[in-house]
Amino acid sequence: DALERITKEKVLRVAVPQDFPPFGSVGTDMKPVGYDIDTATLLAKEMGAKVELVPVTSANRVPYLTTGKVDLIISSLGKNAEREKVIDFSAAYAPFYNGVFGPDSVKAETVADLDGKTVGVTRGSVEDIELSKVISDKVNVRRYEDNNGTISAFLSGQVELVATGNVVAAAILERKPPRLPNLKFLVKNSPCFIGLGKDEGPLLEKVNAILAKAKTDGSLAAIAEKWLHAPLPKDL
Amino acid sequence: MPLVKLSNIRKSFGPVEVLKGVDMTVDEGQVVAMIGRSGSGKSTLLRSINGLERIDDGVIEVDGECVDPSQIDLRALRLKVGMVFQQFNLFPHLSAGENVMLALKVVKKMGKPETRAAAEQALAKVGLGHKFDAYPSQLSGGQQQRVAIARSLAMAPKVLLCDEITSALDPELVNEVLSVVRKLAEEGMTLILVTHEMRFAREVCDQLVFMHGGRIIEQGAPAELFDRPSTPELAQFVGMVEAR
Amino acid sequence: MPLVKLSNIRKSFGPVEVLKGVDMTVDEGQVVAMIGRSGSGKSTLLRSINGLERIDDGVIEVDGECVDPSQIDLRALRLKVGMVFQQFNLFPHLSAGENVMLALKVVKKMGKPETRAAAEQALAKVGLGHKFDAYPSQLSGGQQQRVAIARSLAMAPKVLLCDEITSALDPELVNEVLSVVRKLAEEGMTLILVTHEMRFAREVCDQLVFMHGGRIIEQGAPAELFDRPSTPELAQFVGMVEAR
Amino acid sequence: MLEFSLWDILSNLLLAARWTVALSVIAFVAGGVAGLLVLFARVAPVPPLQGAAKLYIELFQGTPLLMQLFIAFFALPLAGIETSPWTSAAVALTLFTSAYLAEIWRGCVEAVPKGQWEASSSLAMNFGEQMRWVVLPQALRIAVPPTVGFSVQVVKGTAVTSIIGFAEVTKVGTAITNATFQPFLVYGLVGLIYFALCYPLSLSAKALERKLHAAR
Amino acid sequence: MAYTFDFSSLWDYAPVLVHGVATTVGLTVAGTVLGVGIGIAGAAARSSGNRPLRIAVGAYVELIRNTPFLVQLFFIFFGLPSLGIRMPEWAAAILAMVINLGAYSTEIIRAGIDATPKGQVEAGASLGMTGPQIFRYIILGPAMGKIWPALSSQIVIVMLGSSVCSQIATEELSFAANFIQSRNFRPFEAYFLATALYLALAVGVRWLLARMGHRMFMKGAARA
Ligand SMILES: Nc1ncnc2c1ncn2[C@@H]1O[C@H](COP(=O)(O)OP(=O)(O)OP(=O)(O)O)[C@@H](O)[C@H]1O
Ligand SMILES: Nc1ncnc2c1ncn2[C@@H]1O[C@H](COP(=O)(O)OP(=O)(O)OP(=O)(O)O)[C@@H](O)[C@H]1O
Ligand SMILES: [Mg+2]
Ligand SMILES: [Mg+2]
Repeated sequence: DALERITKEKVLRVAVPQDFPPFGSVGTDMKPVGYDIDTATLLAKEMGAKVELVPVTSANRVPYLTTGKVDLIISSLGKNAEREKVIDFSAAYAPFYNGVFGPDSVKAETVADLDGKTVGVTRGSVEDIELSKVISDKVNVRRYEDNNGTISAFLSGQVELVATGNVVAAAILERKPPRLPNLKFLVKNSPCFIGLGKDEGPLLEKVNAILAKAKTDGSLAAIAEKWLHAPLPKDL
Repeated sequence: MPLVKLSNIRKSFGPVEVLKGVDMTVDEGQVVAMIGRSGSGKSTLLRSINGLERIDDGVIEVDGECVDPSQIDLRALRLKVGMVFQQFNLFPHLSAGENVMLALKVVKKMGKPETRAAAEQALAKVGLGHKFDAYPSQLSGGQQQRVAIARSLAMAPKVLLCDEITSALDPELVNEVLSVVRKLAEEGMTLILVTHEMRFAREVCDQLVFMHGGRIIEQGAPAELFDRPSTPELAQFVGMVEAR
Repeated sequence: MPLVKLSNIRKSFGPVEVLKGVDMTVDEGQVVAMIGRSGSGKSTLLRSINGLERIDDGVIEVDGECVDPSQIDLRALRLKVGMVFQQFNLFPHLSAGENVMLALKVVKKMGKPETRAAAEQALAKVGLGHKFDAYPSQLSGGQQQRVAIARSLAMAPKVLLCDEITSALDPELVNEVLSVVRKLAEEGMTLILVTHEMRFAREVCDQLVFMHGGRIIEQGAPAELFDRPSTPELAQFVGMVEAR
Repeated sequence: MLEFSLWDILSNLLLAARWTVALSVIAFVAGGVAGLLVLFARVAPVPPLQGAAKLYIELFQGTPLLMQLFIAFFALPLAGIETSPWTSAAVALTLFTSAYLAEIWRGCVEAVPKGQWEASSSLAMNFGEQMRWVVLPQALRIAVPPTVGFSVQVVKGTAVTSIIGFAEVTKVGTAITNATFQPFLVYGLVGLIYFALCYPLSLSAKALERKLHAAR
Repeated sequence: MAYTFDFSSLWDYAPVLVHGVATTVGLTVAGTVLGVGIGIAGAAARSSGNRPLRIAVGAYVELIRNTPFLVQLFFIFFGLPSLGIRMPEWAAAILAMVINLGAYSTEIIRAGIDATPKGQVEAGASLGMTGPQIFRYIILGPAMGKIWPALSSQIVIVMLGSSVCSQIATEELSFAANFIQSRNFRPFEAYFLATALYLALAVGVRWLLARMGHRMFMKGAARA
């Protein structure tokens, strides 16, 4: 039982991103910072444990959980049927609209406009899975191992467009990169959930309880204000 | 009881049978010379006696103990049987003294002072007491071969095997090695020598063994065999050697 | 007009002057033997004639064309001057026939059928018509050297240089090569040979050149020079060679 | 918050280089020890051991280090063996290193003349004693240059561990690239850091080799 | 943790795997042909009389041999676009492999050339052949024969090293494994199968190269 272990050892091991601003990226001291990190810290505090942050990539975060390397995934994780077969999800803790972004020079208003274009996406992310469902095979999808790769590929012009979260694109825009990821269209509203190992009932209850409390007492809203510069959506 | 007794030794390399049933006995203190044409199996037989070649069939008895061909641990045998090679095979990274001391230390587990004393004694016996600290590369071929003899002697074997130990030497260095062997023979060491030095064999050995095609086809006192060979093969071999 | 004319050839290796001003002329059809002690500069002189050694001073004239030491392109010279080496230097990855054809193809740009015909003819001349497809590793030393001669001949040089072409051969193979050279001489080929085969030089050559210390100190008809050497050096050299 | 100066980039990369060095040292030392064991198995006069060692070498030289890492990192836990990026990286690099070193050293052992084995056999030494006292001391001398040369491959091999999230130079390089949008500069610096680590090793391997040849 | 292996789930991804294997093979073939070509040219340059050229090639060789392939790959794919040099990921992968193998094979082939007896060169010169002709027809063949085993090992190393090209989204074999495990969450099966395929490829490539070497370069080699 994971909860038992956490309370006994007083350590909460959380998989967080370090290549996915504003959810998680590195500061000049190489320490992860962002929405997910603050959420993890919040959870740990409520559980009376110390937080141990484990940087992961989109592609490998699920194996981290299924192989027991971490207790939770707080890594802008979207929910889908495939994932629900192998892990459990908490209530949503962050908003996330994924969409297709790119510089103004590239025209793309609907999914159909993607035909013949090169789109970068992070392998195994919700964007990857959702986009793969709706596009035709005329779209040239490049799947990168992690968001570092995806973003680098977009910024260096190796792909014309990038599929990612709206807030991620916003965070990049904020840093005035050489190529601007402006919104083309949104693909899916897929809020972020915390991932847990299967059959960890007590831990799931605990996490959901903490999230519910955080939503009411405004501590989650504070995190949203800080990282997304927007209030927490009502429907979350 | 003979010190070395070989019965029906057989050995093949692949399809080629090199030893075709060899019987031989050597008594304590005997000095035996093995002669024969190149390829007749002399080296193979000698190497079988201390287990460097694993025989296919037959029994080797040394000092009353049997070594049957399937035996795995040859250590006991090798402690009783010393061997000196044509190519000296000194350990190049060790000095003469260390060459002699190595096996005393790691195999016989002798203490340090005894090891040193034994090595000094063995080197003195081959006339190289003063070369204790010299490395093989600093020694002449004849000196290297004498160190090799000392190295075997120090292990106090019951019998010493020598395979053409002078063949790799320049002619002027042959005698210094032969005189060491002669001294050993005089002191009563049991020796089995493969040699092409016929005059030496005649003078020093008690027993001559003539190998031909993987078999011993004549044996006896050297003078006898040389002067009255009873097979045409030996007669031809003697003629050939003396013509040189 | 002489075919080969060397004037005041000088060559040093570092501080050591190996050729100290050599003059020599060879007429068309002449067969010249160069003799002299080891280190006297014979090979260096021979190698200078086709530019394998770049001379420091002097002029080499072959077939009327000058090669001055600063010249870069030696190809024209080398097309006129063939060379056979002590160590055969066959190309190991090519068959005998291909060895002969290679330069015809890439240097003379001959067509395929002519190349093949020329190679077959050259190999036939050295008695190896039947070894066209054999690789060097499948040939004896004598056969390899004959292929090397054929390879040079096929290029139809004006003069052929041979540097101790029998020295690397087993004694029983020397004659097969010498008889090829003898045949070439009889057919009128211009030859310059460095050789230790004095009897051969005497029988086959028109002219003998004796080198000593980087200079030609005697030259003339072989019989004359051998029988009445006019310098003590040649007398000593002849005595030395004949004592062997 | 995310303004990286050139110095920030370089200092972070250099700090990460510590882990590259540490991992290299661990892999090299542990790989050396494991390689020695594999070597013993490979040259021991025991056919099943030889076969096993051959298989081991074939396996780790015949598959990508990346796959070995993935298996050590994601697959071993399924068998109940816990692995952190540290341990997986160390384990995979050790296996990789040991296979190559065992093969390099086998060549050196085989360069020791057969007569040395025979002479020591005749002095009643067993396999272990022969290796320890006669063969290895001689093989060691010729093994030094290629071993130092191979250490370069180990240092470079650590770059692949970035893919399982081990925060060495390459990983930190990718992270900084994403924070600074300066891939040309960052990867250029990363390359230079590796060069600074590896080139001295390459040079000394060459110098050692020359010395060995001169000594012969 | 009780884990039940399920290799059958990989069946659905057979086309992905086939594509991955084909890409890996394609990368290897292209990388080998061009890389060995560069190696031959580089070795020729290193043994030429042109000093600046020799130094330039020497610097290239040392630079490549002392930096990781992954970093070279990142530099080419992510770094070069800053200079306006942009290429698709498969081209970047091939370029990185070619540059990498080119450096190693330069060094390997040069060792073979250095082992050519001087007499061979002199014989060629005496037949009136030019420097390049001597290199092409006399030196190269035997030198390649001598170093073929070493070159073959290096080719296998480069093929295995190509697994990191998945990092720039080249869809080769390890990309296939990663892709599969990100869809079916069965990392062990995916990686195990991919590893087995790599092993088979390595054995196959080595066998093939040995046969090719025998046919191309072992003509006339001494028959023992
Ligand atoms: N390891 C081996 N593998 C295969 N054949 C071998 C081996 N050792 C020896 N032989 C063959 O066995 C035969 C006998 O060899 P052996 O060395 O015993 O002869 P020898 O009488 O000592 O000859 P020599 O006087 O030349 O030393 C020879 O035909 C030899 O070729
Ligand atoms: N490449 C070289 N570098 C330095 N010295 C050389 C070189 N080639 C030849 N020499 C020296 O030049 C001198 C003449 O050499 P050369 O080979 O011409 O003599 P040779 O008359 O052919 O002797 P031999 O009968 O031994 O072949 C010798 O002292 C030799 O050592
Ligand atoms: Mg023998
Ligand atoms: Mg000469």
